[in-house]
Amino acid sequence: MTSFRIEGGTLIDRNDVRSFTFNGTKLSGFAGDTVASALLANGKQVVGRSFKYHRPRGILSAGAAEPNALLTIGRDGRRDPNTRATIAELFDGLEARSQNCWPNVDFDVGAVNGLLGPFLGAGFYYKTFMWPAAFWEKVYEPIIRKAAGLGRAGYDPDPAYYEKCWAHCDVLVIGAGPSGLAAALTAGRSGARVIIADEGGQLGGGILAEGGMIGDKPADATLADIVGELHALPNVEIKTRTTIFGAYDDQVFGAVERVQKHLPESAINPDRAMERLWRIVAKHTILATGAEERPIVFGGNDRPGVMMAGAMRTYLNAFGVAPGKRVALFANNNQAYQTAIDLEARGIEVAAIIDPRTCPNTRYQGKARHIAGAMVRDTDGRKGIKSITVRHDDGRDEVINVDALAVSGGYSPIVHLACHRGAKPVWSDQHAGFMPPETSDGMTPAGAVAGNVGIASCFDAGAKAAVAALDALGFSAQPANLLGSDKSDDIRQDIVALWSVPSSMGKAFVDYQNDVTAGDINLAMREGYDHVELAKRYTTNGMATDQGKTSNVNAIGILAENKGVSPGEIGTTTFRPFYTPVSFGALVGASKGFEFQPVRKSPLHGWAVRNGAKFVETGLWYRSSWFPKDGETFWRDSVDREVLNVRSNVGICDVSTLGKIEIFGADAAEFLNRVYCNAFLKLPVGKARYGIMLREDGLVYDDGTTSCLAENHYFMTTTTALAAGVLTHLEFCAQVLWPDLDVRMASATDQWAQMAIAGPKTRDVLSQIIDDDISNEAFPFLAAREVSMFGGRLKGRLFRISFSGELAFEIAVPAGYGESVADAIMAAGKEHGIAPYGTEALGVMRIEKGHVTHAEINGTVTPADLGMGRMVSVKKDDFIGQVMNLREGLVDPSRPALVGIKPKSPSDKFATGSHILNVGDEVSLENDQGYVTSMCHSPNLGHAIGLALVKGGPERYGEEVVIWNGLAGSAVAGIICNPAFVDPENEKLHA
Amino acid sequence: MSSLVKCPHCGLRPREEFAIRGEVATPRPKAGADESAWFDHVYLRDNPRGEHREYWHHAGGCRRWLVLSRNTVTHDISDVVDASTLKVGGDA
Amino acid sequence: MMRYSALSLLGNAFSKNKNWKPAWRNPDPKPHYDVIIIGGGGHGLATAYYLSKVFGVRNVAVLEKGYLGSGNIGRNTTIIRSNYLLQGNNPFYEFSMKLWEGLEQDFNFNAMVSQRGVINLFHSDAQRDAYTRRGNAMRLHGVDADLLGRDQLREKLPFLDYENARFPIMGGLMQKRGGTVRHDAVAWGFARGADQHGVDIIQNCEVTAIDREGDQVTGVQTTRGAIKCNKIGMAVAGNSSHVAGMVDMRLPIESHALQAFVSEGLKPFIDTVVTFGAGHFYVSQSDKGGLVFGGDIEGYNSYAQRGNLACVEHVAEAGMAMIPALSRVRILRSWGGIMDMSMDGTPIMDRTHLGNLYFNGGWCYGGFKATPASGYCFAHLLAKDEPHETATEFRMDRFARGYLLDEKGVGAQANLH
Amino acid sequence: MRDFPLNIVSPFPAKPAANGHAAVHIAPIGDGFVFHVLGNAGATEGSLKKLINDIAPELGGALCSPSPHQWFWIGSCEVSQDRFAEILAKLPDGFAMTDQTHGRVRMAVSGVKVRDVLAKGTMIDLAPDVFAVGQSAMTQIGQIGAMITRTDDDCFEIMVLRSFAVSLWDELHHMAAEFK
Ligand SMILES: Cc1cc2nc3c(=O)[nH]c(=O)nc-3n(C[C@H](O)[C@H](O)[C@H](O)COP(=O)(O)OP(=O)(O)OC[C@H]3O[C@@H](n4cnc5c(N)ncnc54)[C@H](O)[C@@H]3O)c2cc1C
Ligand SMILES: NC(=O)c1ccc[n+]([C@@H]2O[C@H](COP(=O)([O-])OP(=O)(O)OC[C@H]3O[C@@H](n4cnc5c(N)ncnc54)[C@H](O)[C@@H]3O)[C@@H](O)[C@H]2O)c1
Ligand SMILES: Cc1cc2nc3c(=O)[nH]c(=O)nc-3n(C[C@H](O)[C@H](O)[C@H](O)COP(=O)(O)O)c2cc1C
Ligand SMILES: [Zn+2]
Repeated sequence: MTSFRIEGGTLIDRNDVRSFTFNGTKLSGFAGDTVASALLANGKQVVGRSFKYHRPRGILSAGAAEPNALLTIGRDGRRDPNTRATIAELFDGLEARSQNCWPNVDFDVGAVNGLLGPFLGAGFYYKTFMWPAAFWEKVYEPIIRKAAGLGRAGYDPDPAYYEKCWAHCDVLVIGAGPSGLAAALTAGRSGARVIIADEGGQLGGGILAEGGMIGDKPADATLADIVGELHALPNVEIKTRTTIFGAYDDQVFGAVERVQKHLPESAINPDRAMERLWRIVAKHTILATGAEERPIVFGGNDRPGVMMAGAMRTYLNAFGVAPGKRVALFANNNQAYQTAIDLEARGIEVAAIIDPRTCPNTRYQGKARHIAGAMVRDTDGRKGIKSITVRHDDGRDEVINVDALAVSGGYSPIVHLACHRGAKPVWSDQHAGFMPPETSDGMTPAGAVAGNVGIASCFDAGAKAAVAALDALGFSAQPANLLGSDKSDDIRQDIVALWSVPSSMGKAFVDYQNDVTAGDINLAMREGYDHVELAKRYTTNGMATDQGKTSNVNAIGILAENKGVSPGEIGTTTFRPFYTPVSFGALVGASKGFEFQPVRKSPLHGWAVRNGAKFVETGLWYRSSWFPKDGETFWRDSVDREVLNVRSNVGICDVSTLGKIEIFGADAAEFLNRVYCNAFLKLPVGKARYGIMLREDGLVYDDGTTSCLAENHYFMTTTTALAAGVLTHLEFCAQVLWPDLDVRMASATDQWAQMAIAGPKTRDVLSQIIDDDISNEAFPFLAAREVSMFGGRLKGRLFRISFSGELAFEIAVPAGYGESVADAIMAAGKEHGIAPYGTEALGVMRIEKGHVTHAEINGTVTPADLGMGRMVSVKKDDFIGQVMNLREGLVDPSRPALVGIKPKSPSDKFATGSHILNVGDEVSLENDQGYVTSMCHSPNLGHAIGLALVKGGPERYGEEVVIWNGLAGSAVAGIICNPAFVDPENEKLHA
Repeated sequence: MSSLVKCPHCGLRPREEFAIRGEVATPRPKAGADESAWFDHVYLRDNPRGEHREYWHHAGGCRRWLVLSRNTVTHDISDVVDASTLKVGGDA
Repeated sequence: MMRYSALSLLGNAFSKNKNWKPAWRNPDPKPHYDVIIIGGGGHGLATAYYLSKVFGVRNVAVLEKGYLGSGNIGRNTTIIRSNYLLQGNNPFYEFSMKLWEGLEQDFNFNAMVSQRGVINLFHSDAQRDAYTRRGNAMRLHGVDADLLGRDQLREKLPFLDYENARFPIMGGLMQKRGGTVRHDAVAWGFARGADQHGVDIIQNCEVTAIDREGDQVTGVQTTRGAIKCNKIGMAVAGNSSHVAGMVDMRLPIESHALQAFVSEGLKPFIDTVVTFGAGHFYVSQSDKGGLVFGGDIEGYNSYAQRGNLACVEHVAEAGMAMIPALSRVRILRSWGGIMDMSMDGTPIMDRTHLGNLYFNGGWCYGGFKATPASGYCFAHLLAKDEPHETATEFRMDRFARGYLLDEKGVGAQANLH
Repeated sequence: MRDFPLNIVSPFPAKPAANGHAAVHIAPIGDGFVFHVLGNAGATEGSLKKLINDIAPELGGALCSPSPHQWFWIGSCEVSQDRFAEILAKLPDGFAMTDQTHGRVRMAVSGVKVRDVLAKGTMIDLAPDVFAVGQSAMTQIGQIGAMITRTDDDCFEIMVLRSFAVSLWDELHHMAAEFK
């Protein structure tokens, strides 16, 4: 027989039938079912295949620890591989499929691996697949890779919405079983801010599996009372379907709430999160996560029909599902006997209770045969269990026919979250388990996680833990008494540890999911991988999706037994996030696709759009890169036109993204003098100066201009790329290095719309808009000051600076006016042939002029490398980078220095990133002379030009070299030249 | 630490709001100091296991440079001050 | 010692795998060694292996404070590549790649060297230009490199976000010979190989002090007693400053945590190593089916092998920006390792101010790929007292002298490398 | 060109689509001024208040401090560039000031679910007894820096750099969408 539905079930609603499919077969269950309970109710015992040997596997647990029942749920972008059937809530139309099996879960060809078992022991792959050498990658590895893995993830994007939140509380209660509920209620009544989170769909934890009475009320009535009161408390926030997955520093917890995972597609609100990531900031935490029941390692312990005793209770009491008709229990502790009691209460035959303890002291008074001092050594049955073989204490074997076996090897406290920050759990012989560590950072364990047994003692422990915590936080609290005067709760565990049955027949599994057997652990020991961490890595025990929730402690027990030491001496492997696996979607929240990072828009963005700009991402900014006109199909058509137009007429370019910093204070000049390598102390009011900033290691950091707008008031511009970095650097200098200087600064990048107007006709255009005299005499090169515009209606800041090498101004106006001013300039320039130009044209013109950008200022160059060595002051007392700039390696004459480069034959092209070789030299890294930092097509010269950093630098003007681009298979004859291709005498600048 | 920092100006803030520069090394040498003093300052670090003083910049808040006293093993913070009050940078 | 072969596997299968011998001995420390190597990570073990095998120095001990491979060799994202830019680096990493290519046959252990290709994506002209420069530097040294355009990339990696990306992908630089290696097996293979040549591998043996006389070292104090020696080589990765501090050295190094991640096991999903150029993310799929991936280091100094949640989120965000289909893939585990971040992002392998103490460290987050060459070159240095020809620029004084090897160009701030 | 029409262009999308949300209302604040005042080490809020009262009592407005010795002086009236210059000229050496009216733009976010919306972006605890009316904080909403000021029980003002305004606007709308 197999499992089937019976009466009862506190969690299910029999009036709400839900249909679903499993491997294509239509089945039905009830609202409140998990996929696992619904499958069991339908008699589906074999739900998956194991990883390595493809053994048929059934449902082992009723919760997060499930190693076997991993299904793929949903399809296309909503496909969830590796979903634990035991926590997936059933909804109408759910589609579930088994994994890792072909052609199907009932008949799986991969099962032949079972026959190869002896070859596939722990670590076998390290010893083989090496011959012949080429076969590993061509033959063996592809086969291994195809066989490995569990579910298949699709390539479709996920249509669901995700988000992230912060939450704050005085007390965070993790787990809503009896201990967590008592803690939350105690804390809630005291007025503290409480968050109680549980990964289940309902509050209750262990209470939900409880069929009987709590105190003098039925368990579900007691639970309803508690939950009702918690809901009524405004200072208590209840988070169900919320897994606390990680404990991070400062009592910040990561949690994921499965907001709509339990809903059918038709009911999903697309504006609500599918899953929500919480970062919970707590002042104190009550860890009430319970304990995980442990399997026992024995032959055939993975046969479908073998189930954890506690899980069997849950299926019986909460879901109304019986595991079979004739059940045996194999347990080494008293608590598990409750399963036998409950089975019998539901009229299910308990054939035998097999207990390795010689004289168990339990209160069990049922009908089952009680076999003490015995162990289950084997099971039989093809797709489900038919019988078990029991080894009696006198060595005799007995076969007992059963169709289900409940197993309990004890309880492992769920200590994960207490250990994520590095603390190690502590072994307890009394509990036969690893207990939570003593931690000092505000976390108190309570309930089964701390070794409490039974609901009454968990209530009590939870309430007391909360009182202590609240006390420390300054709340006065009384422990909530949830039981009245109870008695029933004197279960003594009396556990005698049993890890693995020594007389096991056949494969005895420690880690179900990774198919690790007791034999594998023994082999690892024999081969020297006997440290618990090495054994883990060599056998992969505990490395599957369940992270060894059911297997780790047994593996430790086996190692300990073999070495003849206590499990405490072996210790656990390291507990790490995530408690259960967390989706990328949840961790990413809304920052996906186009929303990956925010967009920064220039105040002239709208203007650029209206003028047909093509945009390019530059950091977070969108910058206009070129402005195609009708008929221009190729970007170069537009760029060439824009460049020629600037050089012969006039153009306008948005430079608002440059970093802008207002600098004030009595010591502002001194400050600038220290942060730039060139002199700034005597910059007069109304003047701008080009400056180079070094890092303290003497290499160039950034360049830009700084203008003196008034006494003690300067305006600095930085490159777009380093705007944030430079401000941070200046703040460091001002606050940390020289806090005694009176210097204050504020970013003004966003306040100003700034545009460059460049070309021989610039003045004709600007003088229509600017009221002040901007003639060469009145406003010479590098003048910088506030000007009146539009007949006094607007003031702006005007700078006579030029990146293009043309006669040029930059005008800055308050950002909101930017578009109007740009429109006005376009209107004023119409008769002069004005056209907007973008960053591409800007780039061409600066290369033509030999001006550098971060393509050259790449963090490894000195001012001298860039041909600006003379700017570095030799007079100043001190500036950033002054001393380190003089190191031997930074003044080495063989350093590459900036030059221009052009093809010998004007029709030849070359690429940025090409390397330079001497003519006739062999192609080798030793012969590398440097590389092309920037290149473009110069419409003025009619051929490609570039800048390069080349050994020997300007001394080599005129020399022929090879411009080598191995990636493109090209080698072009080039000539090293002066980088100022256009107007080397700077006549245009001063026009 | 590492999740939250109590900025002396802004209160408890998430790590995301901060940019970190690293160890408060030897003070910035005075003008005229020789290359080896500069080499020490720019390149060498104590990098201790345990108590560590380091620069954090509250970039997403007050934009002040802070000095944290923080344990590099436990991540516990024992002190946070505005860097300017320490005058740790040395002077020119 | 036992040689692994098809025959030995077969034989043992029939004897129920009962006769396998330990992969290495578990000796007690001897009172004296010719060479002590501090640190039983990849580099320390590889050094011992080559010292004993190639340079004939066999009276060697590797002292490891934890279990074998408990450091970064056991926690990295397993990417190997030799796509370096600078002359001081590139030949060294290519030497390492060549050693990887023959490693399994050399030490008779299948470390699953898998040259499945490494692709670095780029998203802007500037990044493309930088990769062009890098790819050409590689080609100059005979290293394979290919610049892929968007269409070529689409063919190979159809699941990347080409449509709705914030930073659209323009192409990628590919090194076909790059790939992954089963990290633990590297440690185990070198350990077993070294052991076979007589090296003592001593676990749970933390060096707590270094003894010195004048300008020489004479031995070490450990948690398993004092041990004398003629030479000491340090290869303690994330603990470099701490151990160097035992002989009053301050290093141009900071220790930072780097997190890595593995997803639940999946059927084949991604066939190469891909790194994202518009955020910190790199991913490959392990032989077991997990997606192994990582991001950037934590900005603060740390000796705790764990990171924070903000960083986890950033990594996940970058991952999804690159591969939208990851949304429903679940992350199984995260962990951390401690990186010895040097001030120019490049390792240091050199003598020290003490005549017979040698230093190997500062590998930042790129030292796994260097493991064989680092071991070989460090063994060369220890045995011959002069650097191997591919490791001549990893010297300690390059910072003072200004001969930096700064591939990223971010200067003397360790956490930016 | 003297008569060329000069318009102020708002960085916010033309049609504030937010007004449909029942539980959350998001609206740009178009008018007013934002001055960034930078004091020297001796500057105090008290002295600044007194100065403002002496120099420009007609402007009113409120001060909130993003950083020690720094204030945003925010008000709801229009201030001309000339008037700004006059005020600036009267400030003593200990105070510097820059006009940020265009660089930092504001919006009002209100409604019964407003705290749930903002919790999706900021780590700051906005519980009324922790973050009172009148309090403000410079922080991050998602990846975007912003200043949050509580103006009433369920009302907040958010000030953001102009270049980020569209992104934050869109983000707030996403975060509020479930409360439609
Ligand atoms: C998350 C992560 C991802 C990475 N990804 C990559 C990658 O993809 N590709 C790549 O090339 N590199 C990567 N790396 C870097 C690489 O792992 C390291 O650079 C490299 O492993 C360091 O060398 P190692 O193997 O010798 O170090 P380790 O394995 O750390 O060895 C050092 C050993 O020294 C021991 N030790 C320290 N102090 C003492 C003492 N006092 N006494 C005795 N023993 C001591 C330690 O216990 C440790 O075992 C990554 C690192 C991490 C953490
Ligand atoms: N496992 C067993 O079978 C076992 C062992 C001992 C005691 N018990 C019984 O269980 C109850 C113990 O009460 P209790 O309150 O200590 O534990 P509990 O098992 O009743 O409750 C723990 C709750 O914590 C939740 N949880 C665990 N980790 C979580 C996480 N990371 N995030 C969110 N939620 C998480 C679980 O979903 C569960 O609901 C008693 O009824 C006792 O008799 C059961
Ligand atoms: C390449 C690689 C793959 C890994 N795959 C898995 C895995 O499949 N399952 C798992 O649980 N851990 C996996 N780990 C993580 C280890 O369990 C472990 O966390 C890591 O080696 C660090 O050790 P520690 O957590 O013991 O400190 C992997 C680690 C690496 C480096
Ligand atoms: Zn602050």
